[in-house]
Amino acid sequence: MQTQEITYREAVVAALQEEMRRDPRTLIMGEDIGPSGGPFKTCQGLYEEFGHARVRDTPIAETGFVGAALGLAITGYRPIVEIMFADFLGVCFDQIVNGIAKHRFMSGGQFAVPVTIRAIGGAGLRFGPQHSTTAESWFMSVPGLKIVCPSTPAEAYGMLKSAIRDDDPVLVLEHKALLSSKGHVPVGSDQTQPLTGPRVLRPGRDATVVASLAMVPRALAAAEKLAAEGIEAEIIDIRALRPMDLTPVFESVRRTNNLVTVEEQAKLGGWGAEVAAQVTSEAFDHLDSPPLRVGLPEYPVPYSPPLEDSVLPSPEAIAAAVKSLL
Amino acid sequence: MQTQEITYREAVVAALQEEMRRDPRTLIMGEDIGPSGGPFKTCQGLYEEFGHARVRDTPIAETGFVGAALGLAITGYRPIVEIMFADFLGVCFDQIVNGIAKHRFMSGGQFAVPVTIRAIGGAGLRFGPQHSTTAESWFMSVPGLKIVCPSTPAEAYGMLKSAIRDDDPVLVLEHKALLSSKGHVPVGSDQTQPLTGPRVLRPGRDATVVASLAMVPRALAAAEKLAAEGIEAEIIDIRALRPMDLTPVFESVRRTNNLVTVEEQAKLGGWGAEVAAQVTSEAFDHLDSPPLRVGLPEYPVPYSPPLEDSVLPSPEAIAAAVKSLL
Amino acid sequence: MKASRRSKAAAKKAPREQAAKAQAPAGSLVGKGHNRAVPPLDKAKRLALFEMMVKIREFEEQVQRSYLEGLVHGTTHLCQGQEGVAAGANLALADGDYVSYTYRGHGHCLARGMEMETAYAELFGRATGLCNGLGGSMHFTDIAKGLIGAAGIVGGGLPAAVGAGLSAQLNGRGQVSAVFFGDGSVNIGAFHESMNIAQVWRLPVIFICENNLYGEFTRINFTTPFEDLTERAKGYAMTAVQVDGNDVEAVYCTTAEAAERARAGDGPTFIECKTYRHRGHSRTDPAKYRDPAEVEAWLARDPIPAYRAKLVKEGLLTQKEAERMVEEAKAEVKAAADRAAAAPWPDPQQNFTAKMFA
Amino acid sequence: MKASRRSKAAAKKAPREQAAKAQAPAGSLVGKGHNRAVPPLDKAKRLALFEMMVKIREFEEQVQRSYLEGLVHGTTHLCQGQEGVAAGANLALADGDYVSYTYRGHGHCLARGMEMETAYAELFGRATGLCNGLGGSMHFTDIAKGLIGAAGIVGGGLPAAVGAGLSAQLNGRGQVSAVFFGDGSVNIGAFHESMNIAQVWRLPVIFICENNLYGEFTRINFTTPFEDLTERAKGYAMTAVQVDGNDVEAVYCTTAEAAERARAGDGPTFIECKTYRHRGHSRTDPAKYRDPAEVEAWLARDPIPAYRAKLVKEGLLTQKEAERMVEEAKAEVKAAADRAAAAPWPDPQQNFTAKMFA
Ligand SMILES: Cc1ncc(C[n+]2csc(CCOP(=O)(O)OP(=O)(O)O)c2C)c(N)n1
Ligand SMILES: Cc1ncc(C[n+]2csc(CCOP(=O)(O)OP(=O)(O)O)c2C)c(N)n1
Ligand SMILES: [Mg+2]
Ligand SMILES: [Mg+2]
Repeated sequence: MQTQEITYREAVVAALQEEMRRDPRTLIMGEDIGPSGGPFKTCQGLYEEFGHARVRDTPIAETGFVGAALGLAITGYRPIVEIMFADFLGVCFDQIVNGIAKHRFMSGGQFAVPVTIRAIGGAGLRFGPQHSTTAESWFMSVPGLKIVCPSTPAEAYGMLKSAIRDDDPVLVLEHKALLSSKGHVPVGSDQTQPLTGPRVLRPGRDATVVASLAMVPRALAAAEKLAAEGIEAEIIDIRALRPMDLTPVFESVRRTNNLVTVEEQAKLGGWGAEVAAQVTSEAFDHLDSPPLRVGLPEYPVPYSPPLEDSVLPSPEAIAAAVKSLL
Repeated sequence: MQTQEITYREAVVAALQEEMRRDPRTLIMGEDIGPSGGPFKTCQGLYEEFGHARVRDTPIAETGFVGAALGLAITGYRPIVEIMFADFLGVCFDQIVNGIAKHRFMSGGQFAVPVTIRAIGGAGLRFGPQHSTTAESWFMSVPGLKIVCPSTPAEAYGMLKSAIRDDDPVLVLEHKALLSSKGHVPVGSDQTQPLTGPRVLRPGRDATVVASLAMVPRALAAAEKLAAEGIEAEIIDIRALRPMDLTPVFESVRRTNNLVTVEEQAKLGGWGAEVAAQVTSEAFDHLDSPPLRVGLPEYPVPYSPPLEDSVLPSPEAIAAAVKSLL
Repeated sequence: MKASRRSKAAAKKAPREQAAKAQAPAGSLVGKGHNRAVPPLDKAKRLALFEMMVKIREFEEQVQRSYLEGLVHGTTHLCQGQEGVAAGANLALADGDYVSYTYRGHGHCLARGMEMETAYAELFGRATGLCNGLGGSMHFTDIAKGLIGAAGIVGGGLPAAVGAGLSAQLNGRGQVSAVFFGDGSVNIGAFHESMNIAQVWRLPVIFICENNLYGEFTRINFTTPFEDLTERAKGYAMTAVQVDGNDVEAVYCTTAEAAERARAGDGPTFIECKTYRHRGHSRTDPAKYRDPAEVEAWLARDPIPAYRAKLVKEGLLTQKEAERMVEEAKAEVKAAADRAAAAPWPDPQQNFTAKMFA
Repeated sequence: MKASRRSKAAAKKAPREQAAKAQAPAGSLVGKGHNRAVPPLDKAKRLALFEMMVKIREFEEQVQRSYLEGLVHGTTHLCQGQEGVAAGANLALADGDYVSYTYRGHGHCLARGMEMETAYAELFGRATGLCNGLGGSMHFTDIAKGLIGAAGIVGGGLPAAVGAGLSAQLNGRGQVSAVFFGDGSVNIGAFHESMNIAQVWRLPVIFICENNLYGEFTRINFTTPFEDLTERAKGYAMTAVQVDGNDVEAVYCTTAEAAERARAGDGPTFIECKTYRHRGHSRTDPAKYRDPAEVEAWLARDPIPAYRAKLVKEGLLTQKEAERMVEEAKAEVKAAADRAAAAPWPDPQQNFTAKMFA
């Protein structure tokens, strides 16, 4: 297939542009996404092509415009909203959880709710405690939502396209530290990526490492280090948090007999617990040792560089975790 | 010790009244909690005793008055807020997560944040999809918050007193289906209950069942049924979700070799996953079978009685889950 | 830089600039009563208004009875006393318009044509219910009739109503989005963000505030700086009109006028309907917190007898006909409730995934 | 029933009734300029105002330089051009008052006495930083000086400011809670709920809105129905005053008057300060979205040269003295930044639990 090497940011823009060309019922709303193309430039050029009618700068009112997306969706449109920093999902939590995620069910299934919520989260850029969350677990226990977390330009492109085409609400958690990362993307194609299921990125026989978002490249780097020591870690990108189909992880652990999860948030209440619990029930007899979870400490992401660096799991720390199981 | 048999509701009122008498810096804010004593009568008589200055009916503005609690707390008061239905925690999620839980840390620890947030949640009363959540997992991944979930009048009394005396933010998740349940409470005493750690309510050798809130009495009922069949289930009330000290659960599982968790929310992303994961790492070699999680299905709590009843784990279902492990 | 934007977006004659226009708000109509410009109602329509109020009243009374019979579960929020708003406003709306409301929305749905039997079936939690028993009293939704949904969260439905308004504006077919909510809802963030967005984008949204003076058990003066909520609309430079919510024709005319403006592209309107709920906030509330004198004064202003007297006085209705309408309504709600009570319970084994995902 | 409540709460002469009073709002002072009633400033205070603006300006310029040197990390939101608001308003506040602000809060903290070295150390992420390097540019907090915190979430700090206001009211010691925020913040729910609560409870809160015409890259006319934000205050019946934010004395007088009212128990005030930020929204923003003519016009209204000219004209300051103040400020910020740059990094192994829990 035809691919181009572009950045994660460009992949997001391409997916938005292509899907907005494909379906006139789509439109996007968010703060400073119009003529300015978005604070993270993830909407570059959309306003020029589609105009204000379909690319809307909103007031600073996440509750208002995210809730508006619900009204648009049940009356025939396919709205996309951009949440500038995933931290701000807290401001519109009610609209997402009590509104968007439940409205179809409460009505007895009278309509579809094709809303795509994009939120750019994550640490590593020195944005401090209120601008660095991935918000991966905030909505983990909310039935009705689909949650995906692309770690590469190709996933960002393919999963965003799928999310926009999907008839149900999808929360797409992007990561600001990945925006400039490059990768091969089938731009201009119809090649979408599934909204569920993890992906094995690197095969290995000794241990299974499941990671998300910016922890994926770190896990891959850890695998490199381990390989140098003759340890083969299988690296799996979890990709989707809700619903969570872990079949490939079960298969992997049945082979490697060891599991390590790596997430960019506190472990307590994180998705790593869910993966560990499910793997334990599905591959109980294959586990040589209990699953090991790697995550952030029990405090917010600090601003100071050495402190922020210290809370983010390093390739070394991930490698050490893997070795501690063997 | 001197105890009285009172309801969970009366226990909440007693704890509030006693702590407000004890410390003049305490005050409570919420909707209709003044002369009306609260929609669930959990503030009965407080307005008459303490007046508007310390018992405040607020506008319908959870973001405003929950955020105001932060301002009060860091300037010398010890505010308590009542969230009428735990579902409404979604409206003030940002204030709790980005404000109350982080403010001390972001300041470098310059002050204490003695805020107590009481939220009345849970299903079983036919309140339908937007008024039946326990919200147990919404804040599970938020460092800085302490989260407790009392299941008896004594716990409601003792843990609320501890929460109010605690110098850090505490989220107290109460359950509306338990409000009229009765139990012996050391009213008028200084007997508080710890804000962490589970409690073994019924000893048993065959399996460990960990439950919360309204699932606790159901688990106890299940134990009764099992006992009739000669199966001894150890019933543990998890009591606290954050921080989560599971030592007694580990000890229990090391004896029973089996674990079942029962929570009133979807399993995916629930606290049961955390308990299962931690037990697996701490008591791996003692588990005869993988932990089993019981919870709600992947949709909101429906209004129709037979449907609501069907989604709530029954004593029979809990007993069956235990038996499936033996 | 505005200039450059204009050129850039010229092709689309950027409605963004229209938003900018919002700076100079349409001359505010803040004031009492309605605009005589709206053509007078013919006899049929006026009788229909009366009949609709009666139907809503009887529907709610039956809900109360069914509740006591144990057929209705959980809680309900009835609207006796506020029928004038639901009946009057809905008459001014057209097919294709969008209507949303709150947990106190039975009246709005009935006025919009919701079938009584499916409504009762929903209240009774039956499979044949409007929402298959999944939503209950607080979540009546009937998308086929433009009834896009009820908010159980105060203010929670307003943003969606604004979204429906944007939908209408984009469709360009002259639809409007009307949303009903209470006085207590004007103090929450969702209301604010919705009002501002609707005004800045000049959306065809009609904000209909039913000011019944209470939010649950607390009187408006304890939660809001004024009792005239048109005052709040000033903060958005939104056209605002105050009307006697117990005068069904006044509500109709005011809403019709707002709808005209909205369909003409002149943006949103805030309508404050002064009214009162005869019963407590919800079924468990005896409403002891209200001043008996206040209750008495408002019961004396019951919209139904008032309109009945007016129609009789004008010779459009005889007491006998009025009685018959009431009797028919009583019979209709009774029959609908009886049929609903005989409906089957939903099957807990059904495929709920289909209810969750399209 | 109000009567019954009164009797019930008589013992506490229920301030609840005071809330009710809010219905009849204090005669609104909506209008331009400030009230001459405030006693004129003496020479020392006027020179101090000038000096403070200069310090803030130089502090921010140094932040920019340090940024380019790689000493400041992540992002920063500078306030060059808005010094008049921070300096003027803070002079009207007293020890014991509470002050809160946003990520664009360096100026407010400096005017309140924050030490430059600890501020730079915080920006540089050092252990000696104001918040030990945990918060950074967006979260300056100095509780000892009443600097209760900065909101990184737009509008997010307003409810806490209202809480501090309630704290002040309960203390009964005549304190006030002043909160600074931007024009873009008036469209979010937290602002609305805070304004309403403060007015209904007549809290001693001063809402100081710095209207610099932009929220990030979007001009006010695209997000708000008007450019005069005193219009919004009308929706709360709150006393509102508009003032030239680039006239430091006008800001002082207006704030002093609002503080007087607040301390006297007359409730909150909304102050709109018309101003402009000289730089982009944050360090990565070249601010291309602004009309060059608009920028030019505002640069010509720079509050510092304007006030300097005024003081010189009135013979209170010579050009030479002014120059020296600027030089001293430059030297002070440079020295503070240099010392901060030499400070140690925080220890990743420290006990963070102590930072989290009291
Ligand atoms: C966010 C939120 N807070 C609180 C409630 C509980 N509650 C339900 S109705 C109500 C009063 C609403 O009053 P109003 O808006 O005047 O509507 P009315 O009931 O008078 O029709 C309250 C506080 C809620 N549903 N949502
Ligand atoms: C809830 C929320 N939404 C969006 C943002 C991103 N953001 C940060 S500053 C800002 C603009 C705020 O403008 P204004 O209130 O005028 O303050 P100014 O920056 O002009 O001082 C935005 C949108 C945020 N911090 N919080
Ligand atoms: Mg009301
Ligand atoms: Mg601004």
